[in-house]
Amino acid sequence: MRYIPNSPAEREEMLRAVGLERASQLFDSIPADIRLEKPLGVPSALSEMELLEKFNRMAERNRAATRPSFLGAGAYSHYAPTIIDHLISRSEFFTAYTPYQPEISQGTLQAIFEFQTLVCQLTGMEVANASMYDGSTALAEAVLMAERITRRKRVIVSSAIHPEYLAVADTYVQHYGIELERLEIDEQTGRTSTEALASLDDKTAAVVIQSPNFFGCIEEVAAIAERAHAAGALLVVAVTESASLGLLRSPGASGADIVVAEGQSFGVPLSFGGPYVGLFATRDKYARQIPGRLVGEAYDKQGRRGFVLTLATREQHIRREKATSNICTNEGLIALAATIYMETMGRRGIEETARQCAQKAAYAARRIGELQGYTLPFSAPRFNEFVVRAPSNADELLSRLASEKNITGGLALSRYYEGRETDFLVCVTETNSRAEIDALVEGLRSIAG
Amino acid sequence: MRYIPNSPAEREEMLRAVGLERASQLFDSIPADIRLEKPLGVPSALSEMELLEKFNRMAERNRAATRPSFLGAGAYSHYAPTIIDHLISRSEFFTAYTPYQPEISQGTLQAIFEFQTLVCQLTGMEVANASMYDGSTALAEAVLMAERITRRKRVIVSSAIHPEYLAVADTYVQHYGIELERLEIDEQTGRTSTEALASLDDKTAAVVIQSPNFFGCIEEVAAIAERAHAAGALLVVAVTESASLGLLRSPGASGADIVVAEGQSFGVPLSFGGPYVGLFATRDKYARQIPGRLVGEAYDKQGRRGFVLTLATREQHIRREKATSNICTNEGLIALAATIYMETMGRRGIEETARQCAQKAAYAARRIGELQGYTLPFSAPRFNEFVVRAPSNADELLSRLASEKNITGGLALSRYYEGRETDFLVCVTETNSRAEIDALVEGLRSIAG
Amino acid sequence: MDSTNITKVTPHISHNEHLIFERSQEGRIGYSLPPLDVDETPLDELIPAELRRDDDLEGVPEVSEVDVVRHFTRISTWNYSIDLGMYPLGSCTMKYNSRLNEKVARIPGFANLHPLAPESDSQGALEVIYELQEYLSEITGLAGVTLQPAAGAHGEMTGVMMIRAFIDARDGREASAKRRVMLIPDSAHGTNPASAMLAGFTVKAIRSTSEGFTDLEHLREMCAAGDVAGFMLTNPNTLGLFEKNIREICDIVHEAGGLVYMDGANMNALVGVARPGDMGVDVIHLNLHKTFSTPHGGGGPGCGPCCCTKELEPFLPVPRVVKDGDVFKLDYNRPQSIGRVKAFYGNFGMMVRALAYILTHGAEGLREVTEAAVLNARYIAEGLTSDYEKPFNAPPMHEVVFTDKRQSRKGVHTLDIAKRLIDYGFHPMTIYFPLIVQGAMLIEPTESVGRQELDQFIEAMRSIAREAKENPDLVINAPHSTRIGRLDEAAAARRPILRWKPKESASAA
Amino acid sequence: MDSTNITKVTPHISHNEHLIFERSQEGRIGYSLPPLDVDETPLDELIPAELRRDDDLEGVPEVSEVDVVRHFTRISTWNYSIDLGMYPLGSCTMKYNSRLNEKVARIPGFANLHPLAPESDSQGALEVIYELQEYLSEITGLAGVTLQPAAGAHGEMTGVMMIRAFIDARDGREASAKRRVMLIPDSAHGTNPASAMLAGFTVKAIRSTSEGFTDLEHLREMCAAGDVAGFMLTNPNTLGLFEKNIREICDIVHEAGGLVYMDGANMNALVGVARPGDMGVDVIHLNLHKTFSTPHGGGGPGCGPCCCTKELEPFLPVPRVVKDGDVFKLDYNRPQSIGRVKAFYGNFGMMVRALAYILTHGAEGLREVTEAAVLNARYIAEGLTSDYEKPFNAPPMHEVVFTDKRQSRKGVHTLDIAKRLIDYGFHPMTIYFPLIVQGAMLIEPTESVGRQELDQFIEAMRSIAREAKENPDLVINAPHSTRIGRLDEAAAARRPILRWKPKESASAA
Ligand SMILES: Cc1ncc(COP(=O)(O)O)c(C=O)c1O
Ligand SMILES: Cc1ncc(COP(=O)(O)O)c(C=O)c1O
Repeated sequence: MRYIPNSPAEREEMLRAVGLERASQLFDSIPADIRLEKPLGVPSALSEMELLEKFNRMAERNRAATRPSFLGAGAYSHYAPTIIDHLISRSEFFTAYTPYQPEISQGTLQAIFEFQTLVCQLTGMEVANASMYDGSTALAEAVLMAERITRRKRVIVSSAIHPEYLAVADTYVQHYGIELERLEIDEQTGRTSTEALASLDDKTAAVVIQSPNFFGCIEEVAAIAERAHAAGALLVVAVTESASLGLLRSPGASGADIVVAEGQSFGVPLSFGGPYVGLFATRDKYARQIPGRLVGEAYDKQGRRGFVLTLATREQHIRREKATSNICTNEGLIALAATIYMETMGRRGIEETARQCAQKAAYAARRIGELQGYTLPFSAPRFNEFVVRAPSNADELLSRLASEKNITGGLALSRYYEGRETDFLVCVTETNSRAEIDALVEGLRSIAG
Repeated sequence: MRYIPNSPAEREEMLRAVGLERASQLFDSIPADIRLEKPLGVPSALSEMELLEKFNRMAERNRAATRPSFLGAGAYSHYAPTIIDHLISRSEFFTAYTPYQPEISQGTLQAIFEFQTLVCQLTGMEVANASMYDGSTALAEAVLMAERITRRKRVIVSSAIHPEYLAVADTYVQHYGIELERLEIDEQTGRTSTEALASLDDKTAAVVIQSPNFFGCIEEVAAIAERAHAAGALLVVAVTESASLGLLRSPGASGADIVVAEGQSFGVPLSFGGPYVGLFATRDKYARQIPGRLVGEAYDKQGRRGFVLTLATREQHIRREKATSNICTNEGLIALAATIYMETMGRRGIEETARQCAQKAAYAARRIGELQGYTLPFSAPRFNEFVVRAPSNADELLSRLASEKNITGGLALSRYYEGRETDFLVCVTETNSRAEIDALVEGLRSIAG
Repeated sequence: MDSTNITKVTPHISHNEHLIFERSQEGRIGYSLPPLDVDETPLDELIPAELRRDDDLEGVPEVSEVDVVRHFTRISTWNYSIDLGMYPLGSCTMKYNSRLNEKVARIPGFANLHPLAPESDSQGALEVIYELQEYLSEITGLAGVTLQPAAGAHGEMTGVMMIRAFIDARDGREASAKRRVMLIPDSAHGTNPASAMLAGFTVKAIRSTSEGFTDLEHLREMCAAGDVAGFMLTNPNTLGLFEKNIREICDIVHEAGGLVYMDGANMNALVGVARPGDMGVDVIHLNLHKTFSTPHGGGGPGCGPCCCTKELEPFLPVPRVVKDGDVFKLDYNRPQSIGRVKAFYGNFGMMVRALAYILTHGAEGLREVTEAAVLNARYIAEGLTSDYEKPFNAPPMHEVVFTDKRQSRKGVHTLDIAKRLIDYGFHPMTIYFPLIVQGAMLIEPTESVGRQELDQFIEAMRSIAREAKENPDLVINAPHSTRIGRLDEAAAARRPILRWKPKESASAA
Repeated sequence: MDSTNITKVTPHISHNEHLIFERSQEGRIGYSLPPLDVDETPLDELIPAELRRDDDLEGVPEVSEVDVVRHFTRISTWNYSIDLGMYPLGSCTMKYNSRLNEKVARIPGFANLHPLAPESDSQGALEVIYELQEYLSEITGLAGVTLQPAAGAHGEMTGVMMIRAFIDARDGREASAKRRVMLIPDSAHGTNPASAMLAGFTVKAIRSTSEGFTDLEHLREMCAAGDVAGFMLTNPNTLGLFEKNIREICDIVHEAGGLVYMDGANMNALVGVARPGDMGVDVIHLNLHKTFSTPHGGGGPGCGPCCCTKELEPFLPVPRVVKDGDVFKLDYNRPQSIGRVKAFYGNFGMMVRALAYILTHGAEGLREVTEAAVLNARYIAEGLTSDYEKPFNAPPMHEVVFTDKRQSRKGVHTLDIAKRLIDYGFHPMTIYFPLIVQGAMLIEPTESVGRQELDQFIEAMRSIAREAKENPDLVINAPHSTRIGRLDEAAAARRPILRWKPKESASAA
């Protein structure tokens, strides 16, 4: 086996050296009755050529990967500068472990410190961690953190949050005696209806919203923050489309206490849903309640600056069941990719990307809105996603669009909601050319008509 | 421009710092009348996205790149282990210059030393250089070197050498008063006819052959070596398919004095003909006549081993017009790829690759030979290439095979030879599955019938 | 030659690369985008000013592409990595990360596939997931598999929540409400109790015997209380020893009405040799980023599949990937499921790599790996016994633990030995884990190390043992060969600086 | 801290990586191939034993994939590279190598294309060649272009052979036989005379003036002899100065019946600013691996296109890539061609990269690069004049030359300064070239360096100048910070060891 340096002969010698005759004796401490006597039911080894062939064949069956697409809803096609993959492919980065030994891990540590800083800058917060698994688990951890901080059990969540994020939150909190109360959606604006906020009380740990929300509508974050704070509750803001941070008022500037986001938009491949990276940021005063790893500045005896994992007393390897979270391995390499993205695009590139997304989405929305039989049900301002109400069942319409026009036109909302059979969610980014958008519009027209 | 670190503002400041107002003043030393006053007739800048689109579109028009192929004739499809491209993509290797400063170039220098050693081992020679441009220029340089060593002007070359290699040799020697006399091909065996060797005399600098020759036939190298040496001439052996070195008697062991080879078979992409890498090896006694760079072992004051460019007095930067060659930049990175290939495949892998090539070619030859109307004109033993004589014009037959069966069946010899309109050259390597071979056979059958 | 008393010398420019924010210069550009190709609408008509940023992204770096490439290439040279040498972190299984697997995961058909694309147009991806589930089921001897968890700890949470859901269903909410204790050995990894906590369990510790095994007496005792929902154990345990009484342990727990959770972080000692399912384990998590070689990436991404018995299958997270004829489907209709633990389907990119790992090895290769990994650990154990104290006698499996007992007499502790090892060119072993061993040094070479390098490592450790006797300060002040020395972590935690700030406001950190 | 007097410490394991042959162990395997899928014929029936190897490939290494990856990753860390920092080798134009171009060259449609594939199925590749030819023609202001030469020297040989063929055709073999002198400035690169030699020319040197320009008087004198076939000059010349009399130079040579060859290695100073064709140059070679950023790869591959006037076009090598309607074709029917200089069409992979470079910059970008490159060189010239002697006063273009005159008084020479620069983290400049400048230091920063790094470089050079005065030995014994010190090159050349041999026979090297 080419990944095992020692040859069979060398292994024989080593067996002798440790006083054994047969390799099987290495497992003498395993009771015979539970040893596996037959070979595993796994096919025999494939050579590189055969393996590549097999995977290329499977990849070809993913037809959706290679056609124009207007899917968003928590995973976005953005342009990723070529240098990202080159740099994260340096084995000094991708074959290193969590930086437990700072003297020989400064590359990773400094990169994480830059990541934490960039996340703070974009979210408008004061402190950010080294990453969470993804946006959905970050949101769940934010709810648990709000409970730790406020010692309150009631959490009010917007129904306009990504349905899969809400599902994950339900799973995480189910054994904490936390109830997640849903806030309805205002069918006019597409925003979270703030009426129910009247029920905010001194048992309320937090209000949780997403902006832009699942329907692409930008929430009135600042107003909601005021209401929450008035009741002594925290405001947790989730962002699934981080590209929006280049244009929209940052959650921090709007009064959020905890901001979680999906960082996939920052140069991370769609890869059928993962690995992505969760961004987690909050206020300095809550730093010791943060889940996950934190990197901080430190100095050696000669006063040279370096970076280390810090505030470890929050973490499972020290605090065990009393830790702020059970997370250990996080999304290091993906956080690195996002860091390289943010630094390469930089101040102006992040702004320009957001601007192009908003403009192209506006163009697409206008063109579709003008089509016979199609309407845009929601009035609130949007970033790069919007709901379209079709003249007929959206799911069927989109499958015809895929098979007849080879375009993935968006997401039929019936996947998550009852009573929205004719609605679908369209996402437009800087990667969608005007020609693609026009083809989508034309396709929708011809299929409906 | 994202590749230029200094911003326009920084450049303005720097202009001031050197006492200028406008960038155009940087070129004041260029007479006004020869300055270009209009912008270049080159399209305006493309973004990464646009550039990738353009090149992907062009690449798609290279239909031949993505279908089963039996083309050889100096460029071969062999399997290249994945790690090769990963390792040569480390910027420490591919963004370094020729190792002029040994203290900070030991990575490149040690790799070349290993390359030289491997080339010696495979060719059976005593000394090898750091690489030539490719096999064809290496052959031309070998002829010039033979002239330097023997001070004789007559060179006898086999007509069964790759026609493009012969063309390059003609170009190189034309101003040296060297005449290249052709040895005919024995139409029975497909080997170089040795009769003309009778004309070997004390004016003959060298006999030059290729084995396996252009028609895939293995030459009787040892016998020809004797004849050459008897006349005080050198034997130069060219190898276009280096994979054959894994199975065939090495040229060195057969008596060659200079061996040149195309190293493309060792893990180097076809890339429409280049960059490839020329291997150049000879006897120790001729080391000081070698063209190109040589790396040797050296030690520092503390006796630590290192490697340096050596015997530089042969080279153009010292000897100028008296140098052994004008070559300066060679094929460093490709030599590195070949080195990684030879080490990864290793003793057993190089042998196994050669074995599979020979076996698969034998299978294909047998199957094709059995076809109605097709014959194999040459009787000599072969490695992985062989000539097929078709019932009709080979060029038309192969184009039909391409368009109707989507197979590139080989090379019509009419490209290089008159009177061989029905012959074509077929190459089979370890990358051609039996299914592909059978499809080729079936295709030939159905098109002929 | 001593380079340090040479004025103004930095051994390499890459040694003083600052933070990107310190490199940033207004007006530098590192990106390129095509010009906007639709007619532009005034922003105010799209998004009112009060909803837009007004800070002009102040502070976000402005650098060229060249700056970025040099920045990360330089700082990367400050890292140790598997490709540079042996990385014997116990419990972390730092094995070779195949380039082939990296290539496969980047095939556009996988890398560019949107998770919400129609199932009919994502069959290849679903096939990858399904096929990997099948093999992991075969390897663990357990019927049900989910690949949704993003890492080991996430898999643990998933597994213990399934145990809870199962007991709720079995005993009814009321009765099960009295079963809220999760037993965990004192040698367990910190994520175990933390994960149990997330499922609302109370954690109680089970002692280990002086031989390094689960204390059966103590286990029986605790089980007797009748409030035990389950027992989470690692096997081979974190001391590198196989729990030879595993069958009996499972019986005890099962008889007490509890379930057995196995932490599969150490499966590199078992693949192809023994299967948790055959031992009586009910549910287990695997770390694809350990046993199945997906790269650690400096701290992730991981993938922590959870495998369980038929009985527990109904409780697995949704959606599940199932095969219906020769079509692969997402099955959401699992009423008893604990729900979702992550958006979409987990870290798919890691699944592609792990499947490639399994198929590249094949059945024989997988067992060969296990043998080689255990043999390497044995070889080190043998090589170090004369110089370091081994707290337990049982032969180690894939990793071996030593203590600093002898060295500490001279004031040299595990941390010092670890740092000194850096001077010899090795990454240190896992230190101070497991907690029950004083100054633990947990060494896991994995199968990816050849004999010469193992010998070098043993020689280095022995030499350090000698230094600890003859010249303790040398060890205590190590490392001596790194870009920076030991950092003052205490000070860093006291007044944490967790982000860069522009000079002027730096004080206001 | 001083790590060197610490026993048995290697700063990093990667610092003592041996030769692969020393790592090799019988029976190790690094490759994988599918099983042979055709029925096997006994080898003897295919190839008689006397034509087969009988040495069992003795000595060829046997290592695992992991061995190979560690081996090359480790030794790679011993290299300096552009990505690590400024690489100011004069005349070499070590600019940033775009990753985008690397990616483009690896698109399977290019990388897997066989050079003998039917033209109709290789149109994309032919288009790349044709389009690049067009742009290079526009950039040089010369009508004819061949991309066949593999490097600069190869392009030179091609160019001078074309000159010879042109003169043969113009004057007839007999008359032209008397024109066999190629004039070359004493400041020229060594490849120039060596290439002229390959075309059978006798080389005669033209003096440079004390201002660093071609000596017109000397040129006239030599031309008067009537045997001059041509003049090869580099512009800007190798001193970094633009030959302001270029028009006059061309007239002199032309009037004498010769042609002007320009070595285009320094085109990074001219692209978009001035065109050789407009200066009267007849033929030029370019180095795509310099001006057009294809990676140097530690010594190649390069690509040395040759561009010429309409008059010379018939003599270009075959085949030429031409456009016929919108079909691209290979044209072999060129009776006056000098022939082939290389198999197939040249280093195609480099052409793809260079075209990507040109299209990424666009017209404006190309000129911007030239301005930035010249500005950076000017900035360094300015910064060093107070500490180093500048042999010429004319303002430098893209590179600047200094001498060690002042430092050598203290026994510190150019070589010492270069080695000392390594201690400051920089790759040295080109040294002892051009030969006409005593202890030449030729510095070319290129456009790929930012102001801070330029300032660091200037500061380092100044500091070395101070050290040369105050502590010359420090400089003379440099470098002090590298894995190995200066190597004994004389000894290496005296008894060359050019390959590894197994110990026993090592003596017989
Ligand atoms: C024994 C053990 N259990 C659990 C874990 C947690 O796995 P992860 O880091 O993937 O969450 C680890 C890894 O650190 C471990 O070593
Ligand atoms: C001025 C000059 N001419 C010619 C050459 C030769 O180019 P190449 O090394 O590509 O053959 C070089 C590069 O070394 C050079 O600097």
